[in-house]
Amino acid sequence: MAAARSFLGVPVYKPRVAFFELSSCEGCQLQLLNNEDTLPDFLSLVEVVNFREAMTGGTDDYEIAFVEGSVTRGDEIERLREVRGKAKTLVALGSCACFGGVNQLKNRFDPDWVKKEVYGDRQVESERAKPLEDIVTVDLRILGCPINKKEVEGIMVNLAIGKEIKTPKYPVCMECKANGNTCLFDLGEPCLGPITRAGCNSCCPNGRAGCWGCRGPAEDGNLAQMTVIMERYGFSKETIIDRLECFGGFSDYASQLRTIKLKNSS
Amino acid sequence: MKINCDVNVHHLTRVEGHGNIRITIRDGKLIEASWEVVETPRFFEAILVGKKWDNAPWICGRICGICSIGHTLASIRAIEQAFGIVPSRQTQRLRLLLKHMETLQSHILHLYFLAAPDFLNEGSVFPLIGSHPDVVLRAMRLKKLANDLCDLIGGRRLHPTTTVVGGFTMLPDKKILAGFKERLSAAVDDLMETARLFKTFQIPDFSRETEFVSLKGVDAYPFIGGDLMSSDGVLKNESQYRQMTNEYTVPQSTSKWSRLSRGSFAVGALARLNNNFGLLHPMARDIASDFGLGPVSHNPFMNNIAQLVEAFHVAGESISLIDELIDTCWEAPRQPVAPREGRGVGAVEVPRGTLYHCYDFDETGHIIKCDCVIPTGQNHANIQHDLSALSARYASEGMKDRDLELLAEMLVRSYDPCISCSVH
Amino acid sequence: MIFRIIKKEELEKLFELLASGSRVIGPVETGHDRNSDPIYEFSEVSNFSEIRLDHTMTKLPAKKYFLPYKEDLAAFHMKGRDWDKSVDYHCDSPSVFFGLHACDINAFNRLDKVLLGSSYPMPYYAAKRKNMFIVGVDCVPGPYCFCRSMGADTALQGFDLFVTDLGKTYFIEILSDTAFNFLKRIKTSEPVEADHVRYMDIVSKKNMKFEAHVDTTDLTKILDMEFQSDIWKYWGDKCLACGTCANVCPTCYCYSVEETVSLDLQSAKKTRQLYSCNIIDFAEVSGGHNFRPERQTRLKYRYYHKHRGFVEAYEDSLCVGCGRCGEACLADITVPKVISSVRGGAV
Amino acid sequence: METRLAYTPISGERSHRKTDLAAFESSYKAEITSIHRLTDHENLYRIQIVDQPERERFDFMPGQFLMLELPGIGEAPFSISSSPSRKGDVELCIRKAGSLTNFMAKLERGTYVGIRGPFGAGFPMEKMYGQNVLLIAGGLGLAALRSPISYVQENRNRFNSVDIIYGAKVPSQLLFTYQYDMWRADDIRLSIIVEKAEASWTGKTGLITKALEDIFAISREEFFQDTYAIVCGPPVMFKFVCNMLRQRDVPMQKMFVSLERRMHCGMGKCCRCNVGSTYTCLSGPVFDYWTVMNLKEAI
Ligand SMILES: Cc1cc2nc3c(=O)[nH]c(=O)nc-3n(C[C@H](O)[C@H](O)[C@H](O)COP(=O)(O)OP(=O)(O)OC[C@H]3O[C@@H](n4cnc5c(N)ncnc54)[C@H](O)[C@@H]3O)c2cc1C
Ligand code: SF4
Ligand code: SF4
Ligand code: SF4
Repeated sequence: MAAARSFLGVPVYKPRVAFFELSSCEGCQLQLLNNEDTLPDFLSLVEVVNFREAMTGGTDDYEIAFVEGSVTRGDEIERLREVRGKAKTLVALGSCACFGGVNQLKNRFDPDWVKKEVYGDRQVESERAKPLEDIVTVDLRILGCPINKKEVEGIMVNLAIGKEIKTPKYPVCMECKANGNTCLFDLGEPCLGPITRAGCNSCCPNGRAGCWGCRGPAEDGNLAQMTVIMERYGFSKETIIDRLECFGGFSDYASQLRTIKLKNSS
Repeated sequence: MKINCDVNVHHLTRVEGHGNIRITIRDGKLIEASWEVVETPRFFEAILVGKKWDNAPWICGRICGICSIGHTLASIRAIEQAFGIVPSRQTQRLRLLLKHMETLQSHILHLYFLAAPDFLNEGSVFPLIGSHPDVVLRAMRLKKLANDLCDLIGGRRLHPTTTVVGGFTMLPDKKILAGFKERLSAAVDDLMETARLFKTFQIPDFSRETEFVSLKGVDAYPFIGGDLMSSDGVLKNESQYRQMTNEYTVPQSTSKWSRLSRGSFAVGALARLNNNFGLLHPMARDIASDFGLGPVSHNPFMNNIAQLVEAFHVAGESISLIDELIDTCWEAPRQPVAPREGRGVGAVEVPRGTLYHCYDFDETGHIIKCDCVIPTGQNHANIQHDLSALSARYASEGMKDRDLELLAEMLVRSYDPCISCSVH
Repeated sequence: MIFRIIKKEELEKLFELLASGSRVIGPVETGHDRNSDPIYEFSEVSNFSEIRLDHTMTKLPAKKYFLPYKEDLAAFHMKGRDWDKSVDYHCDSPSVFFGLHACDINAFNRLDKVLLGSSYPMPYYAAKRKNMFIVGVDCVPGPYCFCRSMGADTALQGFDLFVTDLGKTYFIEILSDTAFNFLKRIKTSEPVEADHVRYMDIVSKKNMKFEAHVDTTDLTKILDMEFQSDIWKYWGDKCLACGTCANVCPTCYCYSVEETVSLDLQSAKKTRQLYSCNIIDFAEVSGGHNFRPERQTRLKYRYYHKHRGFVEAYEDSLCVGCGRCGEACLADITVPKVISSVRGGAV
Repeated sequence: METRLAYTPISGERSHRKTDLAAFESSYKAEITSIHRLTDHENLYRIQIVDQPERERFDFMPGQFLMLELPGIGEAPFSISSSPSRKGDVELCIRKAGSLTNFMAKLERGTYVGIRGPFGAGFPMEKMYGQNVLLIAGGLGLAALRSPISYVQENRNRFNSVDIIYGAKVPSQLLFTYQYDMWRADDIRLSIIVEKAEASWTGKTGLITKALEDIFAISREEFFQDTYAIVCGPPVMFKFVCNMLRQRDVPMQKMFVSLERRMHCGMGKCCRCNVGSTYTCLSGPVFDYWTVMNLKEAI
């Protein structure tokens, strides 16, 4: 079956893929197994050669490496470099890999204090949490905390047939409106939808929960105006920063905001 | 006869997170058997310091990708305890149903994807798609049912979105909810098939006297909140969880370890079942007796079966929960939250055992101190002790390296460890 | 036009008659906003009591029922180098729209001009549009409404019947023979002089209630003259480029097309997605060149298309003054404010 | 008396009349009958409508475009690059630029594609009878010019003097090199210019405007009043060229350019190609320069 496949006469590429994880909750990988309906079709598109969370006996001969998690320790840097060296395509899987994810929240503290707070006097090794891009070249980013399985499936299809991969440039609001949701600002809830890159099908607003920006900034997102709006709707500077800094996608802007005084900041 | 043996498993597969097994046997004598946890710490407890209460469930859910719902609920419970919020019955029922579906999906994932390949002599579930398609499809069906219901109640199967302090941001559509009843009933048949499959597996016969810790059920098999108990007779209040867990650090692990009356104790499906057997759904009890599983079983490999039994329990109980929810006249989805100074503890039985979140708040509801104790963390010491005992028992029998390795791996896997979560 | 008077309870009977054979879509209350005001949306209803005839502006127009945000234009079944294409217009039964305000009815009328009246009429729209039975209902203008300025405060066509609340009775305008035939099955009476007077009175009272206005005199020329105005930058700086204004607009119809392949590679589909000219890549072409890279030029384009280009082509503005975009815009960019600033050269 | 609402079905039969509802998503199935590599980036595809009567009926004007669809991959506008006398057996010169075009480059002969169209307004060739014609192309612009060139070739005696001025960045990017001699043989003056010479290049180097100046130098003043110009290429290029022509008194209404915008429907519905409030797909892509100058944001 595998060899004969083609699309419009163009042979379908069945890549040998491997999955790796650095500092993360491994949820993004799990999300792949969570595609129960389509898992067999999904697996027929790729040859999984390394997936520690689900299989024993992997090999190091792969073309595409999906790396989940952020880099927080020296041995992870080494592992990442090694994977980069072997993979033709390196995919950053999820917000931790793309932006540092929730892990990077510790970067706002003195690293020694962080270690002491959790481990007391026991020595542990840990560095600033970094996205993969800080260490190696990343070929493709799959955003989200966790990743959206539909989106990943689309990406896998495109990889297989050799079609370019595109993520929406517009913000979550586009999907939110299309889903017929009531705007959370109308309900008195903060939401980063207007500046966050779409692709999650406005997952959180669909459940009447505001967006926390896990997919990072939309192209041309108007961050300054977003801050003005959050203020106008009565949200404190702290709330704005909490959301902006949560997944690391807006961390520069968030730290910039920390130094600016907003009108109703507490 | 071979009496020297070296097992060295670097980054054990088919478990969540990173752990190593090392066993050295010389002349039939066990020199070393160790379970090392090498996961990188993510410092969640520090991350939360200074954050306002509403960040905690959202961030803490990210401790674990498998039991994110359990973490979110434990976090919410800790905050509600601290602020003196008592969730409405509607909220409690919805949370329990959500929790049950996480338990179901996690147990199925473990039974079929992580444990079964060992018994079917495969490296993973992937080749089973070709060789045992019916088995895989059944697993998918069960997992999908659980996940779909998580989507409906929690907004998303992984890292739920609707679960908040005080209740939910949105309530499920009753019509859709009702539709799940049928699927759950059908799932019971699939679970029966699962039981039949596991009946064919040879569960290793190995026991070691163990102390089992879990929540103590009163009128129901316990999942969210309540008193804590051990099979050695310790009984504590939820807020005294630290006297139950007694965490300490060890050099061989970035996860902290725990102990209670003995050198170690176990949490998880087997512990819950040992401690609360009488409260199981009748259907689940039948299955347990079918497998000869009753309180108190000291065979760690039976944790797999305990998970299977619990799968029956949650499926059965969920059907009644749905009935009750459909008959409820929806009230407001969430209560208002008024932060106050104080400490709150949330204990939740997640698939792998008792999970605790504990926060100290200042009067504005900002976190001063945070502590999360993860089930796998509590199990590490017990895994170590089991591993030593198992290796010692087979040391003199002259087992092949590969056989001992497999058995040791199976032992660790039977705990269904969630390592990255234990390190967090 | 034919007029009738019906007792209030007769309307429910009419509803039942209409609902017995068709799907009914009407305004319902879905909850309350942060100021405890009710939120209205169009939704499928099965019971007359769900419908809120006194609704103020719904957050979203009934657009999803006639111009779905996402719609498959074609499906393909792949056969090696060959394929079969199938097209479905996604409408297999008529729908009743019960309780549309005049602005929303006029939105149909104006959309019809481009989607039905011009060359290459759009069958996906036509299929739904030609299978609508529309019951209009009178309204009280809210703070964002400026339909009167856009000549859309009364509907003269594009509905089957229109209901105005006279207090104790309803005044009914009948436009289609289908409506006429349905009305034969409930109790109606001929309006008397007093009814007409009361009707006119209600209309003129409504006219005085508008708080928002747009001066459209010579607007097309003024927009041309102010094409280079700095005022656009002011609004462009505020704009989030979020597309919400277009998505809540009953007349915005711009779209994007995406083709996707199924996971088993056996089929493919072509999907139309409503887009917004305020989105960054609206005018981007391959190779990355963007004809409208700045927010201000995109926002300006939206105003040009609605208030100038469309007027030129179809003698009507593509804005009916429903006020939704201004209400929904988090950046508080409203049509009356933008137009008056363009006219005045300052905010 | 009717008891329920009547359903009005919308017929989905195939039609290609502009006013017919069925015209909207109705495409011709066409086969790629040959692929000819022109440069590293451009291929010439010969695409033949499968159904013979449909093929005969497919009628277009030089300058019109069609929408080419690869199921599951995408759909995009392309100028028809062949002679209108060839009807539904068209040639498209396609540059690899994005998802559809890159995929296109992987296809083999015998693959089926969908085409819709022809769309847009073409060049008013008949108005140019008896006049001088200047055909000026930069880069890929020659793809759109090739159709009017064929038209002129086939009706050579109807036109007065004919010039083609064609510029590219480097010689290896020149398109349709194999046709130059044939054009010359048809009494068409051809001047080719490249910005940067490569080894073995013996022709002119410089910008298109330089080649145009050379033409100016050898032409009499009166020449320009009786001249039509068709200019295809990137906006910067046609802006300069048209300005030069204006200085020589070529009336703006006699200069034609082709505008390229994003397009999804080709039928004035998706709004993506609007320039100001004009639909490029309906009123264009070919515009006279006077109109272009009066369109907001055209260049
Ligand atoms: C009237 C007209 C005639 C054209 N003639 C030719 C030609 O003869 N030869 C040739 O190689 N190219 C031509 N183009 C450009 C060609 O349409 C684009 O290169 C093509 O759309 C790129 O599609 P893609 O999917 O490969 O690129 P992507 O960048 O991946 O494009 C994605 C989508 O964007 C749209 N799009 C992107 N760029 C353009 C563009 N420049 N114009 C219109 N839509 C765009 C398309 O709808 C496409 O589906 C013409 C464009 C127009 C408007
Ligand atoms: S809820 Fe959020 S995403 Fe949705 S429209 Fe409002 S701001 Fe945008
Ligand atoms: S709505 Fe926001 S936080 Fe939620 S999944 Fe989407 S991008 Fe992430
Ligand atoms: S005008 Fe308002 S609603 Fe429209 S795109 Fe800009 S910010 Fe969004």
